[in-house]
Amino acid sequence: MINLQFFARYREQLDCEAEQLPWDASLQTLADVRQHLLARGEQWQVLAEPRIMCARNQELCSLEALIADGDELAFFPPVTGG
Amino acid sequence: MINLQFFARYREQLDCEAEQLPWDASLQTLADVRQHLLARGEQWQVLAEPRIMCARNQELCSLEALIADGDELAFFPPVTGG
Amino acid sequence: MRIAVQQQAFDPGEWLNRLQGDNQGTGAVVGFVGYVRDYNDGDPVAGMWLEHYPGMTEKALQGIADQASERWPLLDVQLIHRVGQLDPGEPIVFVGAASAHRQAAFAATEFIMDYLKTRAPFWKRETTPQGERWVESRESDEQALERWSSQP
Amino acid sequence: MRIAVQQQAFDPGEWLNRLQGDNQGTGAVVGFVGYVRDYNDGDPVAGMWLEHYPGMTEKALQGIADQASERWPLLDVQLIHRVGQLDPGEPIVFVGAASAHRQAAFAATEFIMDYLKTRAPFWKRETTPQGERWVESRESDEQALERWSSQP
Repeated sequence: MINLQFFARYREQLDCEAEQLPWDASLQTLADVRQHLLARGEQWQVLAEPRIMCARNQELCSLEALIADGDELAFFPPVTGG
Repeated sequence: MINLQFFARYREQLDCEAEQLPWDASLQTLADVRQHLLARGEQWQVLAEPRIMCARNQELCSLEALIADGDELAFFPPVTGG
Repeated sequence: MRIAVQQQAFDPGEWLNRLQGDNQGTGAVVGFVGYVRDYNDGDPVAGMWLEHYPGMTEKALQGIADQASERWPLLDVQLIHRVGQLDPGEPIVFVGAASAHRQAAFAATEFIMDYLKTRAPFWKRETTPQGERWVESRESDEQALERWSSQP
Repeated sequence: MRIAVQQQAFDPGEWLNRLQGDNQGTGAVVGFVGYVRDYNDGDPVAGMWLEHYPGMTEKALQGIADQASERWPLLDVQLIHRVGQLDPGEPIVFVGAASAHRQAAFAATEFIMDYLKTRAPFWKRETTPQGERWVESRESDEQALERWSSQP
């Protein structure tokens, strides 16, 4: 199982803050997971933004990072704290 | 009349915090005044330090600054505040 | 070192004073305070809501503070960031560093802010006369980060 | 803008908090605090006496703060420096700047400190086990000043 989280503008536009995705060995990287989500249709195209940020197990990573069963993955727009 | 002031280490080593010097048109710059003081003897050689700082009328200036009757001149070691 | 993420208001002056601690080897303390401004991008701002990624936020801030401590001889780091609803004029964030000399304290505080702005999972949504809007990240913040990869 | 030179102790946190004032256009405040350390140049320091040049000191500090205000878009500057007898651990100086964005507040505060260290007429005499000694100026402080002549 993969635990997915979305934050800020993505969370609002997807109307989804978290979901679980069954583990699927064909999803090797965060980019694969993103592609899987984009294939769901129009509403998910917000994740196509080039400046998307992501985290694996609560650490920033690149879209090319490898994932494993049980991971917590998050997608979010560029951060704006401080 | 020229009002002279000395601070910190110079004030202590000269045992002098202020003195008045009669106005003398031959003393054109702070360097001239310094030379005049150095000529007084051994005790005054502290003013020969290359890193000496000086002020004319309470503004930092170079030793080459021109002076005028009534000026307040000050000589002091490099500052160490903050 | 102390790192906090909280909804409650805080007093920046108290956080600044805490940096010296009981350490009389501290010669220099630098503190930064970020406040909610009452306008942004040309529009008046009536309020702000700060979202974050619970769990990751604290780890990210700790990681940034640790990096600063490895890079400069710091005696203390203090960092607090608010989340939730804020009014204009309220402090959002305090970051401070203590050191024997001022260069390290200045550099570390700027470094932490530059990383916080671009790497810590916070998002601002502000209330304007046109409604709610998410604050856009600034290119200048990414640029500010770049200098730390070359500079010692 | 407020500039003070005084014998009495002060509270750095109060001075930091004052920088925002009632100005809700203030987004960033940076404060620097210098403290008396309990050692210097390898010797324990039991106390410090700060001499200054009354009259010139205030003008010099005002001039430095004015220069900073011309160079960066500042909303406020606050500066206080103590003179007379101080104990280890006591604050000597507070310098702070307020601005809409953080870069100006950081740069202005560093600029003011660099100039204060090398251009304002203060002299430190410290008490060590070997007796009283005047603190020597540091070459690194002169070097810190140089960057402001090239950089914007």
